[in-house]
Amino acid sequence: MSEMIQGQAIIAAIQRASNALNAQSEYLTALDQSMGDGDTGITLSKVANALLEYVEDNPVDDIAKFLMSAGMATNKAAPSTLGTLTATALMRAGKVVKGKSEIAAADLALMFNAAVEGIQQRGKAKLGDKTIVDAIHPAGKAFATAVAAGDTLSKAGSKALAAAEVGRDSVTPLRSKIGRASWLGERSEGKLDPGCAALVIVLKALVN
Amino acid sequence: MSEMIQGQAIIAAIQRASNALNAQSEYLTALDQSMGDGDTGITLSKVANALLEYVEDNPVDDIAKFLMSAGMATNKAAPSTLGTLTATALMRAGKVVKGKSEIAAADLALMFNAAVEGIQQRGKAKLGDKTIVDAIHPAGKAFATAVAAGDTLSKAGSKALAAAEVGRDSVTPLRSKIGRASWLGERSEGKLDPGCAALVIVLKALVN
Amino acid sequence: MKKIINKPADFVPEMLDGLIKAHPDQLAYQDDIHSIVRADSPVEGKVALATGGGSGHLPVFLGYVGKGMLDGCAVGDVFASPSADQMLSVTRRINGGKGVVYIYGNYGGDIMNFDMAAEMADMDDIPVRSVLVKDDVASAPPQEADRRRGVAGMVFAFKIAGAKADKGGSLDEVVEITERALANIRTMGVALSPCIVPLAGKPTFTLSDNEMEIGMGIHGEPGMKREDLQSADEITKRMTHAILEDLKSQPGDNLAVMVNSLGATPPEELYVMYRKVHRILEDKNISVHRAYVGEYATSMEMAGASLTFFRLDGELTELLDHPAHTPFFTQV
Amino acid sequence: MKKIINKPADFVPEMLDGLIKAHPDQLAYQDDIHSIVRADSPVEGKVALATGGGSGHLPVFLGYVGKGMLDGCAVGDVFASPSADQMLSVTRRINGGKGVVYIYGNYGGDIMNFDMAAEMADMDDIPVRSVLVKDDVASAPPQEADRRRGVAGMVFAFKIAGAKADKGGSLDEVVEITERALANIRTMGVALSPCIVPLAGKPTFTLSDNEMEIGMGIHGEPGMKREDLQSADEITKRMTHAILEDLKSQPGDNLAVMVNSLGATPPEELYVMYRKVHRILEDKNISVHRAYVGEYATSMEMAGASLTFFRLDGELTELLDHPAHTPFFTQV
Ligand SMILES: Nc1ncnc2c1ncn2[C@@H]1O[C@H](COP(=O)(O)OP(=O)(O)O)[C@@H](O)[C@H]1O
Ligand SMILES: Nc1ncnc2c1ncn2[C@@H]1O[C@H](COP(=O)(O)OP(=O)(O)O)[C@@H](O)[C@H]1O
Ligand SMILES: [Mg+2]
Ligand SMILES: [Mg+2]
Ligand SMILES: [Mg+2]
Ligand SMILES: [Mg+2]
Repeated sequence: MSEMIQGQAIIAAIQRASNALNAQSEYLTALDQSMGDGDTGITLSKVANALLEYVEDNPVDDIAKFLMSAGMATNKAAPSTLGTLTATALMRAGKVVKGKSEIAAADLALMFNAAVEGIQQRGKAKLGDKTIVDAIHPAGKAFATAVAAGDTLSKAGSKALAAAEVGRDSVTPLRSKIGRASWLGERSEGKLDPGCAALVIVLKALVN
Repeated sequence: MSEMIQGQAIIAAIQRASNALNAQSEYLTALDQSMGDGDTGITLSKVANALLEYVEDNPVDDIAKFLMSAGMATNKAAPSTLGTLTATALMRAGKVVKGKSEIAAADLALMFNAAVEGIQQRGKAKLGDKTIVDAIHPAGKAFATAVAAGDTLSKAGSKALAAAEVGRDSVTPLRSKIGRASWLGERSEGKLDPGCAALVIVLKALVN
Repeated sequence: MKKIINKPADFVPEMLDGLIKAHPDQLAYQDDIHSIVRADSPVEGKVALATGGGSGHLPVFLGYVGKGMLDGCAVGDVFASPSADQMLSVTRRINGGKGVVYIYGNYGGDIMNFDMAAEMADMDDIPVRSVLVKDDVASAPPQEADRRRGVAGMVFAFKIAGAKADKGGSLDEVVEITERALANIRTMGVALSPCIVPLAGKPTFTLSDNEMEIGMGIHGEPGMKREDLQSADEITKRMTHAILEDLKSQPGDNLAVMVNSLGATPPEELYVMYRKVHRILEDKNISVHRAYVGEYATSMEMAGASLTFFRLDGELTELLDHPAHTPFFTQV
Repeated sequence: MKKIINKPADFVPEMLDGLIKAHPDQLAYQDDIHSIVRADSPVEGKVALATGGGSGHLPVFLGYVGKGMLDGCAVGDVFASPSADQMLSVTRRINGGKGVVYIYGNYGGDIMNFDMAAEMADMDDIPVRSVLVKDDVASAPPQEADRRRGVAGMVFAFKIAGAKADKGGSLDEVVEITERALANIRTMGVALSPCIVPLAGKPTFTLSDNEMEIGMGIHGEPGMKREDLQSADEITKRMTHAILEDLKSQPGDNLAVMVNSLGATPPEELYVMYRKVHRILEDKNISVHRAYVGEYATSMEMAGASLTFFRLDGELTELLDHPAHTPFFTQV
């Protein structure tokens, strides 16, 4: 377990995730059209483009500062729910690796955990409310467990992805309890949550 | 020429004219619909009803005061163009017989003349502008000439009516130059002026 | 377009009743609820100002009755003149011993009734003078300026006259300064959708989905021409240039600018327009002393806007800046 | 419904540009035109007040930035939250050394961003407190009052907080009195027609010609129920009774009343409504200290109205009566 992650790898990961979100923008918007206000794809494209521009212009010296500022840039570009939660996630992930210029897998697990906690704190959604939390919370746990057990990063990532997919599907039959989709009441039952879907897209891009 | 007109005759005349206007209300409105804002019939019904109520409640002692107040009541009930001109006509007609409790044919001619002058002054329409002035001005002149020549009131009235009809028809081909109808421009040509039509209705009712 | 009303025939008296109940410290009526006056009238020793006209244009007309502006207003039915009788009630109640000035729009019915009221007031020995507002440049060419209709520019006339009277001006002085103001006030409007007169129950005119009409009057009187809806910048540019030309405005002029909603057009759009006005004036080296952006003279729920320029001189600036306080207009 | 706009994506920044150009003595921006502040900020020694939210509700939110009310406002795109970054710019600029209170509506996006801004301000050692407005009784039953949306009642919250801060109140005192005010503020609205978000280009919802929806939110959020359009008196009666009940109002209460247009509904109709409100309150022996009738919180060109009651006590009355002066709200 001596894989150390450098700045360049972080930039590459952000680029892969951003490109994937851009590629799936219309699909995500379609999901939000039947569950919310139809802007999830637009929002996440704004996030993606802001991040692509950001990594272009900013070298990674201090990973914490790099991620904190990436969060700020994200929030500025897309202050909607998922945009704000993404910004929070980036900033919180950065905070736990203050001063580091390279990170280990264990750091990554800590960062993932901090991001999930940040999202939960910021959005105040509970498990079962049918939000991105239902996918990212089990994903974060699975990742940490795998890393602690000595799995490779790629293996741990795959386990996180699988957990996210399970989480996503487990809430599809449920009624949304928070956010715009909650106003739909029972009409939200049986529909895929756009936030969960977006997380799966991101994890897939990171793992592959 | 010793026909003297008493209060009762004035009341009867007002009632006849008012009933005729009420009876022709829809016709007048139809004329104004193609030339103005479609309220001439409504306006003149308001005038008619106000006058019918007024003569019910007010005995004629002083003819001048009676007509002045009738004018005020008319204006209050119908402050549109023809309503206001009718009010002015009644008030001006009253003014020239100050203090009288009965009037002679010559007084009536003076009153008619004062009414016409009042309408011209108030509305500032010139002959040929295609308004009620084009019917009432010749009617007033014909009436005065007939009275001066010693005609009976009924004969003089018939001459006034004839002159009004000629005046009315003479402006039908013309373009309206004042009031709401003037905004129609050439589209007003060939259409009967509602104000002229209303005057003919009133004079017919008074003469018969 | 749907309305929150009761019986259409009760629309105006109910509106007036609500208005007086909402502003009991500021407004009252005399004889008839259609004759609205300042609650503290007559203001002794001050020239009194009255206006009047049809309903459906709030804040015009009665919304400007208050300190530093008007003393009274005769209120007609929707888009219809009030009666001379109502005007006379207002006149008698507001006269504070220095006479009354009527300031109102150039519409046939209103003129006849105000003239009649003035004649009746004369019998009571109340000196009355009349000033007509004819600011709508789209309603007639300059050589027939006397035929022009009165629109949003009347608010500036009320403001100037009100300030002059408030500062103790005589009847002649108030009339003189109001006429000077009006000689420097021009307006032009654009309509995007009609309104419904409650008693009529149907739209005053129709405009298709992609049409606008520049120069339409506030009662739906025909404008200059119907055309495809254009961008805010394009509409604003055309109106700005037309008004500046009519006003024979010069570099160095100092203006008050009003961007007025006809009703349904929201303030956001008015500010988009104002932005363009400001840029054009800046380019021409014309300065803006004060901008009034909002609902000042409307046609109920009509969509559209008007633009008014008022060229100021020293005294007019001072009077424009004078405080005023009415239910619809407060300036400190 | 047609709009006077340029490119939809430019709508908000152009509106803001026009607003700042129209009111240069009152408004300025910090860092980004979406961060609007009082031109004279920071006001040293005064608790500063900030708000924020989506565009399309003028005068809410930024129209209340000015003397005696708010110090700054972060402005989002139409019906969308501004970013934490914009809020932080406002916060830094307006802090006069006594801390900042955020007062804004109970919407998910706004809460997350204001919370994030507060955390960032904390790193700058600026003490920040937040007060959420949840006055819309139609948006959730009393037992779930925490889920209620913030609508026109926020204007009273701005007024009270602004007055308290203006009079030298501490951070705690401003928060405490604003919360006390909000515990006594309730609103209910009725929508008659939708509005169009420029970027979307189509109506936010549809209502057929004879329909209304009581309780609809200011972004078109579903209301309590759709039904046939009723008379002004009937609509007003239902809203009045629902609010009085939720407020547990008693004979002898003293209220401030706001009858607010959602945009296209003209003031005439609001006064017809106010008349009925006044009569009902009079019958119940509830008095009206002040009536606010006009456009206070809108949804662009949406037709409809809202009714807000604010139960006053001695201190709240005094603060409500305190003068204020912003581009959209002047009270003397
Ligand atoms: N309070 C919340 N906490 C966490 N996630 C949330 C919350 N509210 C909504 N979401 C997630 O956000 C997604 C919608 O994102 P987005 O379209 O950006 O939101 P909006 O348009 O409502 O601002 C939902 O599918 C859900 O997964
Ligand atoms: N200035 C005027 N002077 C005299 N008569 C006029 C004038 N303007 C219009 N009229 C007459 O008034 C008639 C219309 O009356 P009415 O419907 O009451 O007017 P409005 O609806 O325009 O107030 C016209 O047919 C014309 O005869
Ligand atoms: Mg959204
Ligand atoms: Mg969405
Ligand atoms: Mg008419
Ligand atoms: Mg007519």
